[in-house]
Amino acid sequence: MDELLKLWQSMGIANLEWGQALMMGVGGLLIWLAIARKFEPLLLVPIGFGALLSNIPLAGIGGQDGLIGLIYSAGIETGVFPLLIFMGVGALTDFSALIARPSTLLLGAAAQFGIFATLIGALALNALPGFDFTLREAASIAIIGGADGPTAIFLASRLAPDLLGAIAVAAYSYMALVPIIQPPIMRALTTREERAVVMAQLRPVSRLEKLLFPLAVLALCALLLPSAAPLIGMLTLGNLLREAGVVERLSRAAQNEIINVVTLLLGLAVGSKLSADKFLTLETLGILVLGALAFAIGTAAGVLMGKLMHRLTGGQVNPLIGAAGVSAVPMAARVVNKVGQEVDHHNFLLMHAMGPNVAGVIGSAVAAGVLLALVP
Amino acid sequence: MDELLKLWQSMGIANLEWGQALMMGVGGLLIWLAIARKFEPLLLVPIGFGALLSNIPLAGIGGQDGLIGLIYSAGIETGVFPLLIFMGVGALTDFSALIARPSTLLLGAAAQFGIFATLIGALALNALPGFDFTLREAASIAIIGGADGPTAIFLASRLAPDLLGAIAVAAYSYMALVPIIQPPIMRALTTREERAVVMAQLRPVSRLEKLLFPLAVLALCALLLPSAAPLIGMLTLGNLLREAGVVERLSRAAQNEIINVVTLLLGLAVGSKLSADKFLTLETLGILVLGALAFAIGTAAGVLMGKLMHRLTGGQVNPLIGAAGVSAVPMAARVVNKVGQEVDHHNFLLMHAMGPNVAGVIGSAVAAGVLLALVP
Amino acid sequence: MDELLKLWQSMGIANLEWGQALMMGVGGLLIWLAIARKFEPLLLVPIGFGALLSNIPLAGIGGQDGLIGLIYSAGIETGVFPLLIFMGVGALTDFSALIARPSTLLLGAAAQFGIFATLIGALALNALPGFDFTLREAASIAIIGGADGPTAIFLASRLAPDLLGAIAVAAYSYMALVPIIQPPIMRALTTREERAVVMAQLRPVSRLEKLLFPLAVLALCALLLPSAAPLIGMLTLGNLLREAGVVERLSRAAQNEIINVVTLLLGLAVGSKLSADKFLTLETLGILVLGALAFAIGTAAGVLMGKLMHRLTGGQVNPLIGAAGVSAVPMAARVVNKVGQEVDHHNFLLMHAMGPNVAGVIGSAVAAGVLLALVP
Amino acid sequence: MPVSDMLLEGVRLMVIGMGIVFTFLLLLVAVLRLLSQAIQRWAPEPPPAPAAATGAGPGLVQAQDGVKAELTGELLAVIAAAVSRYRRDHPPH
Amino acid sequence: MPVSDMLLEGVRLMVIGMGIVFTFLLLLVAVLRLLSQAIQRWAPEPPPAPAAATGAGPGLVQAQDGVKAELTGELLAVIAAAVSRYRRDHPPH
Amino acid sequence: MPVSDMLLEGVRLMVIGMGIVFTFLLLLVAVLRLLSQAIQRWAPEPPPAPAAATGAGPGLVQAQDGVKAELTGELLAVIAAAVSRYRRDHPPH
Ligand code: NA
Ligand code: NA
Ligand code: NA
Repeated sequence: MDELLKLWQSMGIANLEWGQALMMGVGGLLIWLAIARKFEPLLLVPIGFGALLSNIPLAGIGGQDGLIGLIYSAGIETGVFPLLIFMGVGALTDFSALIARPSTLLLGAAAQFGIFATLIGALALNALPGFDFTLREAASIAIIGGADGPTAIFLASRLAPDLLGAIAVAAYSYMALVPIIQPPIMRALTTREERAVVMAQLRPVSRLEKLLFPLAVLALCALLLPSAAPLIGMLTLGNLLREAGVVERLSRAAQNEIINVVTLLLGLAVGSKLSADKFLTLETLGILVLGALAFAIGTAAGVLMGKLMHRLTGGQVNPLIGAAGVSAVPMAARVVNKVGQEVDHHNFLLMHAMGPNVAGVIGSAVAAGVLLALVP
Repeated sequence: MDELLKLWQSMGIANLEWGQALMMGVGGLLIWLAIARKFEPLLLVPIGFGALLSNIPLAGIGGQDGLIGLIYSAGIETGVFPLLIFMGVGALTDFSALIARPSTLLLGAAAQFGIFATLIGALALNALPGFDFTLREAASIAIIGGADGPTAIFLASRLAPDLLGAIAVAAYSYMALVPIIQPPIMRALTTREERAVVMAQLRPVSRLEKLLFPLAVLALCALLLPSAAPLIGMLTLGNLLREAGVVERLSRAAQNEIINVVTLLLGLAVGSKLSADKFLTLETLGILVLGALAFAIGTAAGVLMGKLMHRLTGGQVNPLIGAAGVSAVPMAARVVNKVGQEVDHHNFLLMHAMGPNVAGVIGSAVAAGVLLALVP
Repeated sequence: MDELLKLWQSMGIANLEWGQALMMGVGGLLIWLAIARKFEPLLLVPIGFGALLSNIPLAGIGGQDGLIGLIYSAGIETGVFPLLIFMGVGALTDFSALIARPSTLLLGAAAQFGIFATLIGALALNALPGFDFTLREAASIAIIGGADGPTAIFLASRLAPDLLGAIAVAAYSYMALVPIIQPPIMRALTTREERAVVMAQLRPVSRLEKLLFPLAVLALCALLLPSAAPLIGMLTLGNLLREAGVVERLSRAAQNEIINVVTLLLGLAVGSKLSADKFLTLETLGILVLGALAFAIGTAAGVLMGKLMHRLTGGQVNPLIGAAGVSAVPMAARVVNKVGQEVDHHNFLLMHAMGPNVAGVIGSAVAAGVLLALVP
Repeated sequence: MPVSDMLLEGVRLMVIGMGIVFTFLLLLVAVLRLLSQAIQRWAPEPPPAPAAATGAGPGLVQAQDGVKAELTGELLAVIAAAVSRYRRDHPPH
Repeated sequence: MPVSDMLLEGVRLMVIGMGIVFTFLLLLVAVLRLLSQAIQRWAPEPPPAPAAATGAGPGLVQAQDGVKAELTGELLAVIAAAVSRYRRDHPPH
Repeated sequence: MPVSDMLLEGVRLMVIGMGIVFTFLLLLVAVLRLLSQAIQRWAPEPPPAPAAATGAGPGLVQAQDGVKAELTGELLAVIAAAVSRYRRDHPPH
């Protein structure tokens, strides 16, 4: 009898807390969204599975000596994983569209307004009972508006590791929801004529320009904003490997082996932060609301800047491409193309939206650097 | 003269102990078995080479600051390597045959009897002079009967790291010897008629079933046997990546980059445990004998359970497929096919044996969880 | 105003020391050499970029908690990275030409004279004011003459980590300059007749010979020179994986995933040692001069040994192939081929030069072992 | 602990251990049966071609298959090129 | 810190932050313009075929896509070459 | 340590060092010769095609070359198949 009791007590079901059960449900939900709804599956499958594994009672997989706990401390606490992923993003990204039309960088700048508006929103939430975000936490939540996963994880792991799980989940979920969040805002802020603007074809970009681009970005970052240097540095390293043309082996390693392996491990480690006491809180609800807000404001700011450029250029710029400035590469650019084609079926905005889209990646890395530098 | 003496003293040959020389011989033997006899070469080549390197006098490659010592403490002491390999096994394994005929799980359960019989055998050996296995050591030796390399290494690294070298070598050697160990037992326990049974074709399995399978296994493990969760968790993670269909990059990383690199490093690290004082002992002889016993008993138990199912199903089950329940994927299933074809050349049992074979992988991971939970 | 001052003080440009700016110039120069002049790009692009990142003021990327600092302490301080690269080199190298004509090992031995002559040169430099190399530092500088990157980095990380940056840069730069450094020396030391010697075709090499070759090299190393065992051990492991024929997965992992990823990370980490206070010194100038000397002397010694073999074999050996003994695989062998074809357009020396070339790799690993054993 | 006590402990472990192993895998049998019935009732799938579906064959799929698939595209092009080159060299008389 | 102070701090961060973001990216616009002018003056490149040069298309090329794209390009070239060679050698009679 | 002593130490290192390097590689020459003689006596191998056997060419085989080699073989087969299919379908008139 005593034996059986001990046996029962060693079972998971006898030790399962309701919070763990709920979080395993959240993990399952993320996996379902990823597989059935194709919500950023490369991240949400590992995050969801990490949540499942880390919430198994007694197993301690997410604990200090557990597999995922070890991965977390080796890869996320140190900041290594998001930076390696950023290198892979650089190696996978073609910046030609941006180099051909540098002015689209302003769209990538404007869309970061979502970040700072959300920062104020998070601080304002503190007026409600139950919310008590510190400045560091508010900044980490705000970065969701950057619409860039590795940047969000990097910043949150520096400023507010406790919120990392909720922030990462919100960032990737809203990135997947871009096709739902953005179009109404884009339509509301633009006229039919504006959306129908056909843009001039992009000029060809020489190999030398592509080669000097990452070095120019890095130089500016080093001179002005060293706090963004880890992110910008790895992004430009990856891009230089891509464009150098003489280091195919390294470029392939950054684009495949490294980014794939690190994405898997990073997802599992992020998932281990989805524990009931950290996630099933009022704050998480606030983070989800603020995240949606951040995306919406960022989109709006991008479109409005697009309208400004539309005016200043005498109608040469289709303001829709401003929406791609939030980053969320390449989803946001595809959304721009789709909304543009609602008006004119023969108007291909995809290539024009890629400029602001990759500008948004640089923009949110710069914004992250600003937050790292200014938030005490 | 004095110089020459110092020079001589810095040479390996002047410091070579007979134990090191013998262990280098063992390493060479493993490499020979792997290359000439194709004994599990992916593991035995690195293990053998690890033994060579770690036994070089003065070099200290297997020591605390040596390359292989570092690999050991980073990958095996932490349990990371066998778990990552298990993820790869999950990503490489198609469980369809098991899903189509779940009853074969019972064959995978029965074959684990070899584990527990060997546990008793190891404890019984203590009656002989020179043997003094603790319960933890006996449990680690017993897991050889699971016929699953990463499970054996994971358990031994937790319970009896000193025996890890001998246990890993025994496990992989006997897995390679499956075509020699199993057939006589299979023939002795079955009649010619039983061996000639042609089984009904397996039903098709839907994608959704394949997708839910890893989650169902994980859920059961989480509820009942959390101590098996690291192993079962990584196995099912790998399998979910495989079946999800939306994370090809991660699935490929688990099936290739990760498992290949980790297999190489794990082998080297295991090899560093092949030192004379740990390996050239009476206990190793006992482990080798017990390991053979474990495989034989597991095979017999699987076949006997096969015979039971043969009776209960009115002759629909060919009892030979029970032998595949020991795991040793896919070797044991091939042996079943071959022994079956000795009687009827047109009887293809391979696909029917894959069910119990992959069931054996789950079975031995469950058994490992039981041992981790119950052995103090 | 105060705000603006604080902002200014957080900028890179306000904190940029002239040394950092110069070192970023050096990094840029290395990248330019790598991309525009194809100077060992796989190493010099990451090293140059590592120098850029590590010299960004305030960012601390090369510091203890920075990404590259972490990579350095995990991979170079431990010696893990150069050893893994050496394994990859072994897996990528076909030693057939050496096995077919073992006497070419003597050319690989002779060319190591450059190492020891440079050691004396470095110590002699101490007679000049401003130079104060210890014996360990002199040995680390000397190994540049081995013309083998991972060996140089491994030795320098053991004996003189402060000089690692300068030594690695010198080693890879001179390896890229082999087509400029070697030909004049080769022409000066040989007659036109000697350069025109057509060598007999190499005999076929059996698979068994290729298989036993790495084991024979390792055995000799274990018996005579255990201090070279980490380098020789990993080289022969890689080669055994290649020749075993039964471990394709592991061989591919060593030849691709592992070597590519490690090369990238190693380059970045080496680059972090390019800091102004360590690099912009008189000593670096000395290292660069000594490095050129080392290559020149090694080439000359190889060619002279080639002339000796030419005499002893009655003119069967073309002395040019001795120049390939410095290693610098496969560049030096190509240079031999080219210089040979200046005299006789139909004389293909490439395959004959591969023997001494790969012998040079073994030779410099042996020399590194000697220095590790003898330098206190 | 004397050997006899250890043996007793071993027998205890065997009984409990095999009990748990069987219980676990029996429950898994039940769960899998329920699962496939539920799927067939509520989310039936047009059965795929049996050859592919049994998924039998070797459970350990070698990774290279993906490579082979990618190659097919290239091969088609090569065939096209080869055919056109053949046509060039063998003009209809 | 009371909420109102935090909000003030937030507004301060927004102003400075957006200021830096815009300054940084505006400077980058200027640098890129200077760079392309400098390149066109001192190191002009024979402009590559526009299709390849705009580099537009999706900026984030999935690695497999890259492989596919490279293959496709190569194949197209091969087919085109084969076809044109065929046409050249087989003029319509 | 004065420079002259260091130089002496350097010369000592050179003598011993080159001695060991030569001894080691001379022994390796001997071992390799013995090995190939032993193999030819006790385990002779039907000599493979010389081109492949010299294994000369570049000792550092780039990994891609293997892929290329594999492709070449497969392509040759495919071309052969395409041509023969073409011949079958387009008999000479
Ligand atoms: Na962004
Ligand atoms: Na098993
Ligand atoms: Na050398």
